[in-house]
Amino acid sequence: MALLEIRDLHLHMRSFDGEAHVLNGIDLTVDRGEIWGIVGETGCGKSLTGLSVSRLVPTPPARYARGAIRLDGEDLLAADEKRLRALRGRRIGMIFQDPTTNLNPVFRVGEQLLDVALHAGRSDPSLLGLAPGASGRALKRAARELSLAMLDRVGIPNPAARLDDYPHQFSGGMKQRVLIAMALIGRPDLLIADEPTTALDVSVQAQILRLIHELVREHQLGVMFITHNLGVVAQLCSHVAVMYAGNVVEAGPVRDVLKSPRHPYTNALLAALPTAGTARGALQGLAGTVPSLLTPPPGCRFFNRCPRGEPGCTAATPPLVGPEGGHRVACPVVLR
Amino acid sequence: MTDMTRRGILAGSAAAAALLLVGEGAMAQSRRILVLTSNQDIPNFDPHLASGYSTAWMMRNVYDSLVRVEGNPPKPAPLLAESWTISPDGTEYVFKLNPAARFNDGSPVDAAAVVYSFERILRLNRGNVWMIAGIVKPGSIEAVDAQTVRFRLATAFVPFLQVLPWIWIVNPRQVEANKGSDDGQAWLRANVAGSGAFAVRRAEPGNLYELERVAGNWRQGGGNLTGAIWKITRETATQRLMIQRGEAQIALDLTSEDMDTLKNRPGVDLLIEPEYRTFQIKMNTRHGATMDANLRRAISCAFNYQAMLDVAGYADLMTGPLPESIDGFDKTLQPWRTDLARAKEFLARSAHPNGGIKLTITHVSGLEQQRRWALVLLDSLRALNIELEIRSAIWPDLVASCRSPETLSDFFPVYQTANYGDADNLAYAGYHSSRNGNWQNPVYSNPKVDALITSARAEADPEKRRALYAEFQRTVMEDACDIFGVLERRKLALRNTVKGFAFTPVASNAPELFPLSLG
Amino acid sequence: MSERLRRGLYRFRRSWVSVLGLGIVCLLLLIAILGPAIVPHPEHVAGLVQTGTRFQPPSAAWWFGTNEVGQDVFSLTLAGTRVSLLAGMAVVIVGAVIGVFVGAIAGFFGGWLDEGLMRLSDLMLTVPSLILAMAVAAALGPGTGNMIFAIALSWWPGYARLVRGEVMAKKEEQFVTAARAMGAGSGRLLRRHVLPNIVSPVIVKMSLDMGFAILTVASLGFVGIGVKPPTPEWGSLLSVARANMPDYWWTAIFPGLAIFLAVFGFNLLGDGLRDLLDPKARR
Amino acid sequence: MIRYILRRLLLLVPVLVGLSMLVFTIARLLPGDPVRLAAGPNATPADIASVAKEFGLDRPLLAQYWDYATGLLRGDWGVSIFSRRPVLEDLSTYLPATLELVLAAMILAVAIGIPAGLMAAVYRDRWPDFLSRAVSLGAISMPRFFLGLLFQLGFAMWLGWLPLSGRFPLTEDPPSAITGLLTIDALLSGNFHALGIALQHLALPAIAMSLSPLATITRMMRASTIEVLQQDYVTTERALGLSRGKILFKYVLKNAVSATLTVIGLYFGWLLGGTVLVETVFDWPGLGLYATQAVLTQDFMPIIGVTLCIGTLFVLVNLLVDLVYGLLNPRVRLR
Repeated sequence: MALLEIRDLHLHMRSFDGEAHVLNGIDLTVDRGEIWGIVGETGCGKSLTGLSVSRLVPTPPARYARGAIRLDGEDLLAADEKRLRALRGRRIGMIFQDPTTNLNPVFRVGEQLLDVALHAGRSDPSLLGLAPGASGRALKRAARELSLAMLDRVGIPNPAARLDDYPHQFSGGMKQRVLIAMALIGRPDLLIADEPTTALDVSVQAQILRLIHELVREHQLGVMFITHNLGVVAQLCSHVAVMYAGNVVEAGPVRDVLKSPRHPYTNALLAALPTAGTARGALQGLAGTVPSLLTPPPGCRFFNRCPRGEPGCTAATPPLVGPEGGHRVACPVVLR
Repeated sequence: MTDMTRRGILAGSAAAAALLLVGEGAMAQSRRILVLTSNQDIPNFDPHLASGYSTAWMMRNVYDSLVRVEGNPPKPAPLLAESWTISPDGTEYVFKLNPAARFNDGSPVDAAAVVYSFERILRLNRGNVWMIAGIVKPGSIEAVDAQTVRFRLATAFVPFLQVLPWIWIVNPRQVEANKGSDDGQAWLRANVAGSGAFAVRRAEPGNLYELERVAGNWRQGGGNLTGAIWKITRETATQRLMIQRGEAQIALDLTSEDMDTLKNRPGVDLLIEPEYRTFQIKMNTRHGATMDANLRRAISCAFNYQAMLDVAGYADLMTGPLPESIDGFDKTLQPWRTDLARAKEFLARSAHPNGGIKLTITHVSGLEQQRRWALVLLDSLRALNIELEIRSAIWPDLVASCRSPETLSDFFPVYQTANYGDADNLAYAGYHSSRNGNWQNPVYSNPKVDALITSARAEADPEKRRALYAEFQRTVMEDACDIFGVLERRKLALRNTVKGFAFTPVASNAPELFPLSLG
Repeated sequence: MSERLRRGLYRFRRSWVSVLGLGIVCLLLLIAILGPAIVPHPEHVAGLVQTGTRFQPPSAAWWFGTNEVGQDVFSLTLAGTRVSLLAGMAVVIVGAVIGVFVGAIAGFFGGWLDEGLMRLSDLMLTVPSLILAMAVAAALGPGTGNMIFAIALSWWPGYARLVRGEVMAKKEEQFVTAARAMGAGSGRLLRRHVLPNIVSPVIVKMSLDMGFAILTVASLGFVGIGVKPPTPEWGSLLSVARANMPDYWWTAIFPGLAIFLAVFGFNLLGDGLRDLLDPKARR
Repeated sequence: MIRYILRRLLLLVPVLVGLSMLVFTIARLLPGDPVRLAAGPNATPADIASVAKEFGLDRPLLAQYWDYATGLLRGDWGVSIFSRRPVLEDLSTYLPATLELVLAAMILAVAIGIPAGLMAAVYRDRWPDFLSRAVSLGAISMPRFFLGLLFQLGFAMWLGWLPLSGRFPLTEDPPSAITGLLTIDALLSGNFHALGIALQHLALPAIAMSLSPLATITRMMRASTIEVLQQDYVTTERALGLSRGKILFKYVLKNAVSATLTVIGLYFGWLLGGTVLVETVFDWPGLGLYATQAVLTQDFMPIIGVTLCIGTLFVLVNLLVDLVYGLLNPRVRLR
């Protein structure tokens, strides 16, 4: 059984102007040890997909119209808040984009870490090396030790001294390390990382990526790594899914997809990437704009910008086609 | 210095409070405290600066004077002075002091103390000094022996005994010991150096003053009160509710409506009595349209006296400048009464035969009764096609406006309370031109009236005096210098537990505590 | 119509409380304008004393009863609308004008002028405004004008700070720099380019302040400082009627309710207007 | 920290100088003639001149101010021209009553307003939110003096549950004066009977006073909670499984309260000067009543004194608020 399965996920979002079809049938499977890069431009729905797994998209205004999200076979869309809470932090860890805004500024780092560790430890005392039914004090002491160890693991120097520091006393990279520690302290099986390096300096980015890579290896995690940076994907990920306007248009092992992209959108994305050989001024871009998600055109949503579009493309949303676990494309034209 | 003593009082009461907590129930039983509610503060405890009835209340209970006043009509009665003699020409008064009289520090109240006190009030020249100003001159009082004081008056002054209750005797030793640079004013402001049956126990300015019976006071007997509280309650409605709920025993400033509401309430006695408290609307006889006597007469005829009486409630219309009950009132006097035809006749003879002018009235802000009467005047003047602008001002501003005819409004409503039961009080203060520039008589000046008042105050023969006052009243009426308004009755509400209260038409809102009991 | 305004209007209409506020304010304005023409007893408002019918309880003949001199409380309360609304508006307008002037000067010229004016407005904010207004109004004597002046004296600092902030922000914006480069004088710049941009926050603040201004006017009246009689003003009506409680409660209740209604209406409307004109303030 | 406090206290000096100059100037520029009143109804022009001289009112404005300012430093806040009592002495009598009233009102407002605002934000755009919005707008719109009158009418006159006015029963002695705040004095001296009585007297005026700060705190708290709820760290906290209660009452509350704190401080200062009407209605012997009497007699020294006293407290309360803000908010360094 796959760790995470997203099947035909449709998410509608009500707004002042009407209801937007922001996710339009997402299909994705993540297994333990796999690092999935989710790429796409801003607004394509990649972050919402990540948040949906933790069920953090507020409903209302959002509404899951169709589909399923299964974690080890358990349907998360059907789970109640209590069950979800037991999963969050414990089975699913999350890291977000901006480390400065994701730590609560008025609490000590140690306290925030401790609360997450306690939450995880309560649902599974063995995490803290305790037997079930351990006393609250023992729980607290163990949680503190685990926090220290975790900080040490993510590379915070002199962690004991820094537990009592406030977030603003850390640098951006260090904050992100703390957040990673928080996300992994409950030993989750699935890590959702939403652009965790975008807000960091390039040199720090590399350190953080290395850290994530190590930790994934160590814990055999399944990862959804959401980014718009194809370079990072190439470095870190084992698999990649390319999203456009609420659809996964191409997915598969990272080598296959990046080496031999098939979907016109993936092609355009890769072509827009400057390489050492690109001549000055030859930067490529796509003409046209993303269609309105309020009144999406029928059929393929890339149609209006697609260089290879055909009249038949507007008939129905093209499904992902290809071998399970292999390179799959949602474009009948290129498949033909 | 003064801070310390004030704090001393507070600390003393705090200690007393701590004691009280021990045996609260038992002690509360033996305490009989009378609560009076009034809207006036007692700003200063110096008896020689005192003015206003609230201060008078405290002074007459913590200090003693040569004579006191009692009965209805009011008569002088012995207090510190056991007896007195008056020379035939009325200029020399000799008082024999009660040898038992002691200040509360144990020293005797002797003639020297009396001289000292009169000299001090004359020196300070404030407070009640106006009652004896020009009559008693500095240096004219003589301590004949320890028990005898002789006053040589500068001029004969028939009501001299009537004003004496309001000049209090201080303990010279205590005042001299705390004299400072201001004749003891700073010390006496918050301390008492008297021989009265009561002493200050608690003082919370703006809120309440508590007096307690002095254990070893020279006057023994009287009522059973152990203390009294002067509670400052600014709203008359609240005063009424406090009486209703039994939280207070005497309410001093009730309105007629309050009295009506309290009627037939169990446990409440109402007292509605005529008093020498006159209300007039003075007209500016020296400036503007009201200089015209015919216009004034027209207004006097147009005024709606009945409406005035209606909104006043418990009151009587005045006939002229003097109350009917006072000796010297002329019973044959023809009052001004509402008569529109006559008003129009007078108006026709004035400089504004068709009206069409605008006059102003300025009343004391916050005095509800005055506001209502201003509304009545506004309504009355409309019949003469005269517009009225109603202004209100605080009392100091009104007093300031009295300084010259130019600053005074066309109409100036004013209450006069007789401090002593003699026609001279109201006549001299209200109509003698020497008082011009003063709120009691800002502008009115008639040499004939002046002469009448001056001769009357020195006239010892009652019949001749009455004739002089009759002439005075007719002249003033003819001048129509005032709209002679109402004589408001004194309205007091008492819980029926209060015993020993005897009404006197002088300062009845500042009752003596000595005779009172709580049953 | 701009997108922002359209969204704002939509939100305004959707919020029934704002619409209710608008309704109350319109009603009050109508009463204030028609005023003496619609009251059943205009002669009472002008000061007629009718001592025969004192303290009549509310009935079909006297909807709100009669007061201590026999005047119709309904007429007085209705007529009081004009006084309270006008005085409230005047306070806000005078306060806003002074504040905008001070704030614009401080923000635009900066330097010691700014420093001085802002310190002054900080000081004014520490002064207990009601006590100051009472003291000034009492010293100047009763009268609507004096009262308005006394209240407005401590009303402007809020506007000065608001306008100063906006002016500082706007004057750096490109179009002003551009206009200055083209040689426009300071005064012209303020008038043509800066001030038009601060109109909407100032209007929002004014509408939010209206209720409070009416309340302050009534407060002064209640303490017994304020308009000249017989001008019917709600606060003074209530103040006089206090002595009639609890037996003649109607003389107090109706003017009090009128104050509440007016302040409530303006607060609701102000809240709605803020959403309409200043969406970022809504959270 | 201590250096910060000292520095802030030092900054108080120019504020007070400015404030005293401002109020002094306004007071002296106004028309009105308190001297005449002080001199008494029968004063001659010579008496008036002597009173004016006694109070220094015949001297140039600047000289008068200089005398006043130097007097302030010596603890001489001037003398009431009406009662001739020293202003400072009066202030020390009246201030505790006002402080007690304002403190009680603020405690009520904070204790109810903060949870109410939090709840309104959590149930945003649902009925608890609409209810709290309507109630708080109503509360802001209700004139305090009218509400006070209604309270008196209902709870004191008709139902008779609570006392009509005042601070303490007349014929009983208040608990021994330690702080001057009767409830606290009663607690300190262990006199629970007196505490009960004092609280009964405090209840109606304090509730009447508390409504508008309550409404404002609720609205501020709602706004800041909504803002905090939209912060990234709240999403992180949720994503890591922290319970709703823990997020709300620990992580969100502290952030939202520190944003609301400024309003609480401002309101506290504002209430000190805003007790006038409630004190008038309930006959509460505090600064407001004192100021009203002074205003009505145009007795300027007490007015200036009250203004300075409230101004000082205002600045001190704001200093306190800044300190608490610093404690709640580690990013703020108090230096």
